[in-house]
Amino acid sequence: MEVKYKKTKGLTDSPLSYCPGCTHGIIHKLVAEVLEELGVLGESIVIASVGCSVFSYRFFNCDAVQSAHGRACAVATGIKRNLPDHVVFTYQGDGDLASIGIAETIHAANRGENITVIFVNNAIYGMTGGQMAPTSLIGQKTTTSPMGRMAEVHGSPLHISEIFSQIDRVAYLERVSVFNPRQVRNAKNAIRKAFTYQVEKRGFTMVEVLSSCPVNWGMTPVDSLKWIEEKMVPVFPLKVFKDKGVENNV
Amino acid sequence: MEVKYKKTKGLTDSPLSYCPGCTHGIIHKLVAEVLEELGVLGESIVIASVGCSVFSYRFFNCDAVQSAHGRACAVATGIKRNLPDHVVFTYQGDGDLASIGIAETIHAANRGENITVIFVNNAIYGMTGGQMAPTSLIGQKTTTSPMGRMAEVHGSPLHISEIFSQIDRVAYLERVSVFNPRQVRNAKNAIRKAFTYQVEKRGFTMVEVLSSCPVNWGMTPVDSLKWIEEKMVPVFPLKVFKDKGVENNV
Amino acid sequence: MCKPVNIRVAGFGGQGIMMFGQMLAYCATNDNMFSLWVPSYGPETRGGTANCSVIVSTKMINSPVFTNADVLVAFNQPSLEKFKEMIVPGGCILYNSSMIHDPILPEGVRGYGIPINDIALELGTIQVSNMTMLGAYLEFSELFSDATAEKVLEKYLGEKKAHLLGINKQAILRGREALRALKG
Amino acid sequence: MCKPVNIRVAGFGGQGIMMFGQMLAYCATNDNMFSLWVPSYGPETRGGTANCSVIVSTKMINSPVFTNADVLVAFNQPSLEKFKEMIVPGGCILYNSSMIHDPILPEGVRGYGIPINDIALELGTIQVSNMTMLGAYLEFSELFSDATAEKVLEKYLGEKKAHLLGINKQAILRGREALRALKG
Amino acid sequence: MGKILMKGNEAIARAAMLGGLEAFFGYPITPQNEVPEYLSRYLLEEGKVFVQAESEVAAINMVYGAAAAGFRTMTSSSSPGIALKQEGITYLCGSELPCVISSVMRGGPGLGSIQPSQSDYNQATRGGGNGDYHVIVFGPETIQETIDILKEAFDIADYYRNPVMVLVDGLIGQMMESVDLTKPVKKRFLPEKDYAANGTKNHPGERHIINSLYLESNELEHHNLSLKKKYDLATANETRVELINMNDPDYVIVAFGTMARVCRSAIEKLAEKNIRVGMIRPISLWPFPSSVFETMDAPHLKGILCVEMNLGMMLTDVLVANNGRHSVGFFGRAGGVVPDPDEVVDAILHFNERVVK
Amino acid sequence: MGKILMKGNEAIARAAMLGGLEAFFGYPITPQNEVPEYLSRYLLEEGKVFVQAESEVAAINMVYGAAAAGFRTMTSSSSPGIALKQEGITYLCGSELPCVISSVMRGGPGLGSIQPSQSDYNQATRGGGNGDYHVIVFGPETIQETIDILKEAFDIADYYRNPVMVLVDGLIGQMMESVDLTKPVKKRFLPEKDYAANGTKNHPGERHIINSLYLESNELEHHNLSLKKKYDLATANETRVELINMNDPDYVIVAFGTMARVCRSAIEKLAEKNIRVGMIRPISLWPFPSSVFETMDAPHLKGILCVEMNLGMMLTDVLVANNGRHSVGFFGRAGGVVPDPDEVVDAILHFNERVVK
Amino acid sequence: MPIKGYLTFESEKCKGCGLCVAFCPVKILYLDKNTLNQQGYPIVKITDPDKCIGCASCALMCPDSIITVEVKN
Amino acid sequence: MPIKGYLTFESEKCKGCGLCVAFCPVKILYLDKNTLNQQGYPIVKITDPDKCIGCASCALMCPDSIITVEVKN
Ligand SMILES: Cc1ncc(C[n+]2csc(CCOP(=O)(O)OP(=O)(O)O)c2C)c(N)n1
Ligand SMILES: Cc1ncc(C[n+]2csc(CCOP(=O)(O)OP(=O)(O)O)c2C)c(N)n1
Ligand code: SF4
Ligand code: SF4
Ligand code: SF4
Ligand code: SF4
Ligand code: SF4
Ligand code: SF4
Ligand SMILES: [Mg+2]
Ligand SMILES: [Mg+2]
Repeated sequence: MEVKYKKTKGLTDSPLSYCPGCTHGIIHKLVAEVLEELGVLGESIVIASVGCSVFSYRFFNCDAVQSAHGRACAVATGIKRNLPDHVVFTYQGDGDLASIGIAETIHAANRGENITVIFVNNAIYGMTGGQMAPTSLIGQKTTTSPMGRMAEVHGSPLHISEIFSQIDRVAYLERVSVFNPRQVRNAKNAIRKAFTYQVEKRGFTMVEVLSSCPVNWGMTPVDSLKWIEEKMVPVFPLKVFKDKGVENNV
Repeated sequence: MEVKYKKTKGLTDSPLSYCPGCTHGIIHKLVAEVLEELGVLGESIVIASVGCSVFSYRFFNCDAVQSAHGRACAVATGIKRNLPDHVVFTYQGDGDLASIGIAETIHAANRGENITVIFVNNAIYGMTGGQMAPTSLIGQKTTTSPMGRMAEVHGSPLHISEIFSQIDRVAYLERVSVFNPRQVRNAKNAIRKAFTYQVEKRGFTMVEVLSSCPVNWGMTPVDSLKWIEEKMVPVFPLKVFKDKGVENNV
Repeated sequence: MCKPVNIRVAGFGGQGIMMFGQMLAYCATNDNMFSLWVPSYGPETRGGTANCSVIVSTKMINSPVFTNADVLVAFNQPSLEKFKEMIVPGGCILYNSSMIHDPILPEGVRGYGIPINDIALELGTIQVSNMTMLGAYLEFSELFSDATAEKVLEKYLGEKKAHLLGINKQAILRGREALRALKG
Repeated sequence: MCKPVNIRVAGFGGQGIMMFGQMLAYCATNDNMFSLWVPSYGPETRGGTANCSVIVSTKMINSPVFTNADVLVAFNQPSLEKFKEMIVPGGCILYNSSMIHDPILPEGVRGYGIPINDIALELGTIQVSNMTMLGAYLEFSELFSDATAEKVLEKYLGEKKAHLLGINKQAILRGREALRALKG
Repeated sequence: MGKILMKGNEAIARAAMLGGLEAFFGYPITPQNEVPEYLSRYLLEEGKVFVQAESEVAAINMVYGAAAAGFRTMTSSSSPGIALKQEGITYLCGSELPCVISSVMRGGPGLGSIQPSQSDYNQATRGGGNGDYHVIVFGPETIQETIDILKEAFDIADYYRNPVMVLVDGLIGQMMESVDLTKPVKKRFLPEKDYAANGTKNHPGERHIINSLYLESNELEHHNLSLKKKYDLATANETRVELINMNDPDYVIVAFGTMARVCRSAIEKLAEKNIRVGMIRPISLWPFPSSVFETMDAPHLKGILCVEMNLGMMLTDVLVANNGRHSVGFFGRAGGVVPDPDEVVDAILHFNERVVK
Repeated sequence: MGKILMKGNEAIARAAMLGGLEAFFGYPITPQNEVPEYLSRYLLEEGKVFVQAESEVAAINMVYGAAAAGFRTMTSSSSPGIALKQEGITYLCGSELPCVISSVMRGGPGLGSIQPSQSDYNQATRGGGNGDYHVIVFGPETIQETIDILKEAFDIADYYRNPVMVLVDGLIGQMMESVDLTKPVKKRFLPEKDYAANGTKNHPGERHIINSLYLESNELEHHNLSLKKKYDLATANETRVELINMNDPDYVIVAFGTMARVCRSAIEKLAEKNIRVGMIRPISLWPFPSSVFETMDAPHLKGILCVEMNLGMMLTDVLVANNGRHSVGFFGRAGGVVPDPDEVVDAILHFNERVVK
Repeated sequence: MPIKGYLTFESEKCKGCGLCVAFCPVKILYLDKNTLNQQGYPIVKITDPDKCIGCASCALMCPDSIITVEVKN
Repeated sequence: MPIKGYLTFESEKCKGCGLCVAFCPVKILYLDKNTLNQQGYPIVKITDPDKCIGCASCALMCPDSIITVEVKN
């Protein structure tokens, strides 16, 4: 008998703190698997941002730094500039990255910090109980947009990957999701590529992952995946926005 | 005899505090002329940001609010949401807008705040004595990049207009300059359009103006204009990035 | 009632713990008594447990916290274990006997097991197990009348959930009955 | 020298005010004396005026600020007007007589006008007007030797501006001469 | 009207609306999320302004803008979020703009916890902004008092053209209590907002400029002294304190907020032991009610015990107010632990071990 | 080596390098710009890390990262910039990370001015971050002392795993003075940084986690108490003060930084008038040298005058330290005005008018 | 011969979310509402182990990594 | 008949930057280094007023708005 799938050594034994069916868990294991497969766990440092994934410092089987809300990329910069040969990555939600932390993230990208950003876009503030995020969809009801998000009042969903595609020193940038096994495999490929580029010192890499929040969306985990596919993907198309490895071998 | 050109009523009598030949002065008068011509001085509120233009609260002949460094668009939001029929605009440098204030500016744009942003990009921190700005050019020597800006160390010049072109609720966005009389006239047209759109409540408008800083660039005022034309424009092409009035009549 | 009653309520997330506690506080307010409801909040609720405390009193409530509760209402085994030691001698534990079997209770503390899951399922939905427990508590404590409980319940459910009023009332009734039977 | 000497230097931006003051401070350091240079800084310098103050002393300098200066070095009219009242009786004002004509000085204060612009232009560049003034000040104060001034100047200009050493030295010389002539 | 049961955070939101709130700007953070959540529904319903800002920094600067334009405005946050607002707060003070800040404290430092705490006392009363400024800070002990203060807070802010902070711990924010929203509060005469930057068409011939920049030191000093005058006025008029059981006490407790409530229970228990304990309960934390310490008539006083849900912050104000007159002790719990009345009883019983050197 | 003339800000930069600075992160602000400008050249030249951050918030969080990875790191800023760093500072304290912060004060509040001031005393010593934490703060009076302290600051930070702030006013930053860079400073034994998050390959079998989150109140309280122990240790060992002329003085002045220098001149002038004035010059502002007030032997003392370039901030610490023993007066100038020695002389001559209530 | 899969569940960590159930191509997984684990969640069970084709979709989709899939040819 | 321009300068506010000089198409403006204003700047002067075509380029480019241009046909 051959083991086809088992829990990666890239994760610790600590049970994940996520709600049932929350795809934070899937994304965690993809990242962890990639780190394990690349053999870089011993030289990796994860920056755990503030959001439901704040406890990721307990979950990834490597050194970890918990950072202030939104500032993960600044913290990563502080680490990576001093440890240029280590693998440094942030794991950030849409509140953390797209709202309070957009400045730090854009500038880390623009400086070309050789780090990887795992951007988990679940269109909501999960941790704090379901407030509107910059990426919430038009019409989406949240605790701070109780009548649904309205473009005229709240603005439109912010397209992070589209924005970052305009930054010269981004080396790899893709939007993926995890709403079915095929997408999960795609997502893993993107994450692998991002980390590989970092190891190759090509510059800033980011993977945006459309993720679910069954609890605050008020849906079952399975319906949540459908919602990603049917509602989120049309607004946030899945694609490679930037790939310096293809454009030109930097 | 007919007056062909005289100082606009949109400016106060207070002498401008800018260095000799600094194009902040030209941009000031264009904005002031537009406000005068549109007849909106009495309902205008300028948000003076922190930078050499901090004293613009003295210069524009309308009500004024001096704001914390980088936060002009947040302040503008606070005003405009309460006074939706007023003309509210910010006047911000590249340090203010592109560096410390990028989050506030992006989110004001994304919410579609019906304000106008005059973004004066002189590729340097003028007020504080010539430090590197996010928009400084590769090779540009500044007091904090004494050997010249290097892409690998400092990152590349940040393309603000390109980035903002990815934001849905931006109604008008153009990059202009003032390095010769023709460009000055173009710049005025862009500024007029931006304010007109604001009056028409079309959403967020921004005009990026490539401007000079003779003192910190270490050039004569005249050479500075040449430097804009020859060095800055190739990196920051002058163009209309977004015009909702043309795309579709929102 | 000359002394405030301190009540601790605990169970899994999803068992309606918060509503149970709030109903008591609303009943007190309705009856012009003082009441104070304190939830445990934050990410630990994500871990799957939930608890809150309620104080009901005829005079101004001072300390909003208490170490020793008069009553524990335990909706599952871990909650019972976690909180049973805080019950004062002479105090009482109401527990969900559908999930807690043969509990070992502290010395000097009475226990009443009500099979609230089973009763609720009999009524048609597990959702009303908390109101079943409320019925039991009301019967036990004799703090509030049925009229008060029903009035508060009606408000709590609001128009949107008005259709659930009937079954919830029934649950309260069945809880009362169950407790009465135990008290015997 | 038993008391620290307090010197105020002022003029337009671009007249080399800061360099003038710093040169004095460097000279003091070179001669193992204590010295302290304080610039006026910030946007007001953008307005077109610049000023700094220097304290030179043989013992530790306590207060870095002073209200009353022993010497004012005024490079233009507005500076003279702004600062002349702070000079102590018995103090002295060196002024740029190329730009300041027939100044009215406070009671009890000596004044020496040196046409530093003219002298500098004679030497070939207005840029050395400040060193002309320095020469005058050195002659006036007798604080530092020519050797000290030249050594410091050499360091100040550094390799990049070494070619300017000659003309600056000349300017110092010419300033000394001019002052000597006035002192008579 | 009768009493209703309300959650502290919702009461803050509702009371602010009753106080005339016109524009709210905030960013989510536990344990105060119900404040913006409530307002996102009800403030918008009334056609007023609610904006979820992109950060705490943005929120306080939106407040700055709304206040500059002459509107009644508020933000709400918790510990690290308030830290981020410090620059904005000093700007508001410097530009003399009124606003209300609700601060619902959790454990610290850093991310800390989300459990109730009073360890932001220094943050609130000493600030972390730059310069000589003060925020008027109230620390109510019940939801009712929180409501009453919030209803008045906008008036106070307008009167002094200065931020007013309402400082509660997470417990007050999260708990529910019976309250009366209709209790009348003091009204004061408020002048027109003749400084508001709302367009010269509203005040022809005169430009209104909101600004905190004074490059000339003499001008800035003049400004600082005029602010100080205002702060002195506030100290004279807005100091609030409740004195409890202060008739010849053996000990006096000083405590505010939730801690004061716990102490009330402790005082009752101590009375059963025949120990007479009084309480000075500061309601305004800045200005701190120092003068009651001077005028205190307590001939048999054995000591003053300062009790806080932190490791000793208000203690500084107590020491200054006491000025060496009596022996001062401290008892506190940290990290989000709310002490039990029995612990306070114990601290009084062992007062000597609690005396600060 | 002989003395050289150096600008205060450049001295800060050079001294930090001598103290072992490995990574600097900062954002421009007057009057400290020469610090990053100097380092952008010389630190990079040595192959170390210099990053101009996008903001003060980013800078302090980069410091957090560098410190987390085990490097000697520093940021520098001025008043409103320090306000923005408050969240980062409380995180550093909460996660027990060492770093050095240079703060060059200007006038406030808000944008204020860029003239020298001491009105960030509260900002530095009380902070505006959340929670129970302290920053070790030094307030040197000369460029030489600034250098000496900075050279030692990284050791102190490492020893306590806590931020150390060097607080000077803009005058010290902008002026030039003769200094000796080679003066030896105290060395202390420093353990390995066995907490650094630098990859498990450097410490196999053990994950290093840098964190300030403790959701359980008991755990957080435990953490708070262990921090407190550290702060008590720092209070015992790092309190620094200079006593000047304290032999039977008529008055004692308390002043720090530039203000203390001005007071030295005033004391000389007063001596000419046969008024004996001593000075307590706190060098560490936190921990504040309270104990010297207790042990002070001054039988003819008429009063203590606290002198500051603000409207009375250190005054609180003086009042607490004095604890009612002597009468305390205050003299201060605000807004960026540096008082003249004569003004201090005058304040002593009219001490009675200066006594605080 | 088709590939055959064998599953092991670390049931105490199962959160009963049902993602594995939804993505099993042969529909042999279900949540047993009657068997709650210590956390109070119904745990996942398998109706017909023989039908498992060892595709590991279930394991791939499990956010809590509690399914191990082994295969035999 | 060509258009003829007449200039007035508010010379005390001139900063001697020379932008007007650089952009005058007929090159009739210059900075008089011998006439400094109160601010210490050389002020702008006109060599040959008759040649001014009233195009207002000078005024347009003047950052300090100190040039007024009047025209006559
Ligand atoms: C400075 C600060 N502001 C706000 C918070 C509160 N907070 C915690 S998590 C969070 C947002 C979480 O949303 P997101 O980043 O999308 O992550 P998710 O939980 O959705 O995965 C917020 C606002 C905080 N801890 N610190
Ligand atoms: C919070 C804060 N950080 C930094 C500063 C210092 N500062 C003043 S202006 C400025 C930047 C000015 O550059 P820019 O915005 O490009 O305007 P410019 O002067 O070039 O027109 C900075 C960093 C400040 N006042 N406040
Ligand atoms: S709140 Fe939402 S995002 Fe957070 S763990 Fe639960 S389901 Fe996932
Ligand atoms: S410093 Fe530069 S940007 Fe500022 S006024 Fe002078 S020339 Fe203009
Ligand atoms: S391995 Fe494939 S077939 Fe077997 S249970 Fe899992 S999903 Fe179903
Ligand atoms: S996906 Fe995992 S956690 Fe969810 S039900 Fe299946 S085995 Fe349990
Ligand atoms: S108006 Fe035209 S022609 Fe006349 S001076 Fe000005 S630029 Fe020259
Ligand atoms: S452009 Fe204006 S300021 Fe400049 S030289 Fe000409 S007139 Fe003077
Ligand atoms: Mg999210
Ligand atoms: Mg700029």
